[in-house]
Amino acid sequence: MVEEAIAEHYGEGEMRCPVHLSIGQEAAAVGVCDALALTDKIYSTHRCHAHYLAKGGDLNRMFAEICGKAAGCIGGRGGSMHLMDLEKGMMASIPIVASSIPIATGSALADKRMRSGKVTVAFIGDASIEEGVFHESANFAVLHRLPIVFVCENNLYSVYTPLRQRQPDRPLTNVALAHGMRAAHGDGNNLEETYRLMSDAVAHARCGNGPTFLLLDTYRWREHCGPNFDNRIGYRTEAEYLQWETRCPIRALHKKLGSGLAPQREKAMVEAITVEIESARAFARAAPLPEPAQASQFVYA
Amino acid sequence: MVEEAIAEHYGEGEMRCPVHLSIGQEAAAVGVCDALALTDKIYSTHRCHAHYLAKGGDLNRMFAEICGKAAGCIGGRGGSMHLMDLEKGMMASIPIVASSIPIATGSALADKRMRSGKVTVAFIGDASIEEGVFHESANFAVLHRLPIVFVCENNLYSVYTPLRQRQPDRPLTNVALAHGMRAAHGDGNNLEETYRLMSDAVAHARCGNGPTFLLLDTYRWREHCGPNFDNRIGYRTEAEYLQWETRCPIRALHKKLGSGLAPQREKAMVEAITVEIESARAFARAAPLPEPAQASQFVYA
Amino acid sequence: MTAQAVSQERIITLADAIREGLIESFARDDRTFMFAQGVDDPASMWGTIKGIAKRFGEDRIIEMPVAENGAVGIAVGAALNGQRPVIGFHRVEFALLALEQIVNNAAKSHYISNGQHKVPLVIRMVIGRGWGQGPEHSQSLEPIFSYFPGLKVVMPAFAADAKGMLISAIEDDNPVIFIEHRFLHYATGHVPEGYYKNPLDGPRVVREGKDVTIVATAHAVLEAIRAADVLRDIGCSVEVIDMRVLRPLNMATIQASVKKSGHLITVDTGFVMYGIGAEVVAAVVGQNFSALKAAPVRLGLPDHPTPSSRGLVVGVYPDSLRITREVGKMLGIGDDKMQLALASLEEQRKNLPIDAPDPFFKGPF
Amino acid sequence: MTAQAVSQERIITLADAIREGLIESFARDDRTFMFAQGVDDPASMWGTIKGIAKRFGEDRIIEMPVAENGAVGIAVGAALNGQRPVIGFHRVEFALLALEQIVNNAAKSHYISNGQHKVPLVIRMVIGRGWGQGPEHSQSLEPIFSYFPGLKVVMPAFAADAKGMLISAIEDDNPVIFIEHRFLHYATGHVPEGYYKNPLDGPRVVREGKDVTIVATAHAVLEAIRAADVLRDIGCSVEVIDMRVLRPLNMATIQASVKKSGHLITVDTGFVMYGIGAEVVAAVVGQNFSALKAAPVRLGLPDHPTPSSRGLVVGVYPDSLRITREVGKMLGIGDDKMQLALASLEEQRKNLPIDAPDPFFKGPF
Ligand SMILES: Cc1ncc(C[n+]2csc(CCOP(=O)(O)OP(=O)(O)O)c2C)c(N)n1
Ligand SMILES: Cc1ncc(C[n+]2csc(CCOP(=O)(O)OP(=O)(O)O)c2C)c(N)n1
Ligand SMILES: [Mg+2]
Ligand SMILES: [Mg+2]
Repeated sequence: MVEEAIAEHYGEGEMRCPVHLSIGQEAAAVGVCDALALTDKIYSTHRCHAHYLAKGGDLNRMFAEICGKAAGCIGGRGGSMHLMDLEKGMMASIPIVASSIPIATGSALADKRMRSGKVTVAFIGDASIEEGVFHESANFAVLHRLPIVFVCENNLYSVYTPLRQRQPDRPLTNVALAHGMRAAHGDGNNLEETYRLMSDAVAHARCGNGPTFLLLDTYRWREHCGPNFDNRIGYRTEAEYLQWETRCPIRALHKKLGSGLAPQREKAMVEAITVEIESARAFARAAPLPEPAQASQFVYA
Repeated sequence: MVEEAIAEHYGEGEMRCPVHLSIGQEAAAVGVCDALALTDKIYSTHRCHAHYLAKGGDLNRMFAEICGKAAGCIGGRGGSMHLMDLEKGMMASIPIVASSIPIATGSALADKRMRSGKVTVAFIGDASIEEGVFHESANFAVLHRLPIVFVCENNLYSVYTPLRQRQPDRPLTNVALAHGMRAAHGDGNNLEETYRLMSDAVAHARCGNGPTFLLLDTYRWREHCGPNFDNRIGYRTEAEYLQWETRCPIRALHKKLGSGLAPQREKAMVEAITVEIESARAFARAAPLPEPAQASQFVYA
Repeated sequence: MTAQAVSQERIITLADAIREGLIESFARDDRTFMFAQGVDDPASMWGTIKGIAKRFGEDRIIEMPVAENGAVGIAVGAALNGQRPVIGFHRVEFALLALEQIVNNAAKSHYISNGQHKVPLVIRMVIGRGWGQGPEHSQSLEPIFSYFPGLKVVMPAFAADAKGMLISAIEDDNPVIFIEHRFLHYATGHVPEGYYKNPLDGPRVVREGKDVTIVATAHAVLEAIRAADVLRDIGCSVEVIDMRVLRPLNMATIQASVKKSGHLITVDTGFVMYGIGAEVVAAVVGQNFSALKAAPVRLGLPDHPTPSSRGLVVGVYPDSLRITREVGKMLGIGDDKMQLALASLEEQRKNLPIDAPDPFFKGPF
Repeated sequence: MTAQAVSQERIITLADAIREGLIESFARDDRTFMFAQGVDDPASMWGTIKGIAKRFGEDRIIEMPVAENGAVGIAVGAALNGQRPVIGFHRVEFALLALEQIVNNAAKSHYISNGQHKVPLVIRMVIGRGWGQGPEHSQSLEPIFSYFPGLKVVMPAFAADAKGMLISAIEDDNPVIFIEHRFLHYATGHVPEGYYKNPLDGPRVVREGKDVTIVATAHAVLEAIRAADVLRDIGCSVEVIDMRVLRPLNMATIQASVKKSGHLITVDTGFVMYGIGAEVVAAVVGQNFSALKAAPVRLGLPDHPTPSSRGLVVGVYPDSLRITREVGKMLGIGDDKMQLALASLEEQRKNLPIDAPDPFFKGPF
């Protein structure tokens, strides 16, 4: 709903930065983060909205950041692709594909050294395993049995290029096995399954048994970057899209909750969320832009 | 014998560049190159002497290059780590670990595009699969079914660091399988076995079936860089060394040839080779240094 | 001649000019091919690769996995073996992953092989700014590449140059870093039809003048021209030099201009510090010490990363206003005249967003 | 004070000084650890990491797989999370593989996080020359790193500075690129014992003089000092400034010196073109236009890669002879005097190989 609001209002020109929406991929973010403690850490990519919110990131500061306002989670310096909330363990989002992977690995190394018991998650896309640095990090993480879970959301595309044009046809989990890493594979649109697999991976990591590569199948509904639907442009078929629509993670959850969630209660929740979103939007709209002089701050610590 | 001559005379200070000797790893170089046509191409690393000679590189120009003379295979510009002989398909040696891998991959791509029927070999060490660019290249080579063989000489060490300190304990061939690549594994000190495995890989590549990762077990006898033996310094045990000495590729070959090679003929061969080496050394010693003005040539084509 | 004359009427965007350059090169030499991320992406690199796959076939424009270091190395390998690859990076930042391949294998294979190898390779990189790209998607890293002998570094400001220099770059036997400023893709200009080459021979005077020399790169050239135009109206004659080729650096045009004008302002798209302007200034004072009548001024980015918010980029990018002010200061132009010039610039920019290309730069110039 | 006085007597190599710096930092703060390739390598990075594993344990000096980009990223990640890593690269070329991590994550995490993240990281890199290393093992890439705000770039010339600045670098909350010239590892100097810090505050005068200012980096500082010594003998007073810190760049000392001497020579360990000297010259003429009485001269590497053969490197590296000659030309020193100075230098270098460290540079200075 948050991202639908972004999509709806992007055209107004208040959100002046590239946005990569997670609509369709919500269950992966939520299932993974639900299996974590607040003090656990996550690192994300250009497509970071769902991760930020699932880890408890502040909605007002998110909208403000996307609108380039001083009240943004990083004061408007980064925009949509750089969301973070240190207090919630949303450590960083990095828009260079795979660039966050060694950072997350180093985070796990630090926690191992400090014996903090914390677990780190590197959220990555299917394309990031094409980058060499993924393999460099995986090798290191296994070698040092680091407390980390590499959560790969395979949405079948990198921008508009399908997986089969970028990688040979073999299970993506092979890349983990090649590095001697534990691997698991599940339906990323199934919240419960994701949660279960992730809980196993977290337990494994927390006990000092090392990393897991958790491959989650999912699908991006909107365009790669921007607010619109884009099936008409031809890089994927309408049929493929519709097939994934039937696997909508939210509808699936809804169905499962079934009788558990009284219609009234649901309505109330939706209303509450809508209010929250509208108020965050209003907050961001009303918030002042940062002062130009702030641009030269924080170059050096 | 060539390299023993280098080792013997390195101390004289004529060979003023780092040298990484292949003593102990000869069979891998020879077995691989014997399975290639003259027009096939190889790319090597810092440890390139055996590859250069096995592919038919000129001995005079090799010694001259190591001595920094104008008659060197690249005019003294690179020294020991940059040997090449275009006419023999010894395309380049590159001393940055794994840096030659994508170059070799691109070479295979060019041959595929030109339908030349040529096969490319990337000689790599066990450490180079730690570099991300190996994986990037492997993915691409498989995706495009390139005519290339990645020959990995596993000598158990990177400089003085044993494999187990750098990589998890799992078959190195897994890294190929992870990328959907054909893999083979053999005794790199066994000339015949190497030749046989390599011939299969070359046939596979030449028929358009794509790349092979050929893992060859072998061992470096001398120090990583320089002319001496170095077991005393303690990074590896004398016992390990002695065990590998019993697997000397040359002695093994010798034994196999057994009756085939008459002692007289052998003696004659050794003498001929000795003469050749001495004459190459003399050639290099007598050859003039390049003129300083040549240093500024060939910056731009 | 008639074709040429007619073409002078033809106004297209710099992005389309690049596309035409690619098409001409692809048509003439089938050793030419391209590596791209997003061959089927409808955005098609600002339209620059639109329709190329359809026209020339899939093996002339190869989809590149997201693996930049590998891609450049593979392209270098193909180039060493008789192919003529072109690679495109949507953001210069992605090329940072490939710097080892660029610096060691692309730039030095000709040298190290004692002239036996050649690396006919073009690496397109998009630099620049706008629409909140933020600190990791809007850097201008031309000085990094310009540092390395063996590379050529080309940076067009005009559509016609972009096409003609791209064709030259593709036909060149050296690795050429071809830098495209993001905003310039939308700029328009007269572009001849068909095949033609503009030499990679160095800086060029794009506005003649005698009072001050402004040396600028890419988008900054357009800002300088705009400043020159308003300054001309108040009687100040500005010579604008478009750097075009940062390496190998041919200083002759700049030296001649400074000898005439005695005044020098450099305008970088990247950082001032350790930037292109530093080399230009140092080369001028080193070789023509007494030419300058006043301290040279270097403009460019201040010493911090380029933030996303439109609130934060106010004053970050050197624009025609700043250039105009610096010229005024350097030449001691009176306040009243300056007010005229600046007011006219302000009027032009009024109400325009700071983070999108300025329609003034549509050209043609 | 006594300790300090005693230590003035202690002469050790720069390599040992670095080792002591590491040991002091490791002992004071157990968040400090090092990533190295070859922890057990007896060469131990020119001796700089000798014995550290034994003394502090294996988890304080971690063997790094051969994966530089990953290693830097992992170190940045550890630094963001409260650790204080040091990485060592035996050749600056290996760091090229990690440029994306250095430029985007190390340099910008503090900025992008609006000050929330800090990256206390030291990246040691060895630049330089000698023993036929050749074009891919002997580059000097300090200008590349100096271009990026957010990085600090430190380049010691003296053993005492190497130790004191390394300790400062490790205690600094910013990513510090710590550049070590290969030859300098063998140079010796007075080095205090125990813990001390030398601030990362910028250039420093290492020979006072009034006729000409020479601004040099690392090994070139020693060449400049040597030139200054013979020039003093013929009555010419040379001020030598050791750059020490290339970023953030503090020009105050250099500006003051040039105002006094009116003459400027820069000596880079890297390329002249787009090098450190360009920024120094441009900053001097930009801020103190009338200070210079003659054209500034920039020395450094010529515009081609650094070849391996001792036959090819003749004249490639700027040495004390060349510096002396340039000073003579700039100040118009008479031929007879110059012959004296040059002859004395030639005598010193007679019969020394060109591709190994000069024993003159053993120091102490
Ligand atoms: C190093 C690098 N190369 C290319 C890009 C351009 N790019 C931005 S997002 C993206 C797609 C990545 O795909 P994936 O990892 O599957 O994530 P998804 O967008 O599908 O969530 C690409 C290629 C980039 N940001 N960084
Ligand atoms: C990118 C890079 N990192 C580090 C080095 C330093 N180095 C030179 S040789 C070598 C060992 C490589 O080991 P391996 O690939 O197994 O080859 P071997 O020396 O055993 O033949 C290393 C790490 C280098 N040359 N390049
Ligand atoms: Mg994807
Ligand atoms: Mg090895």
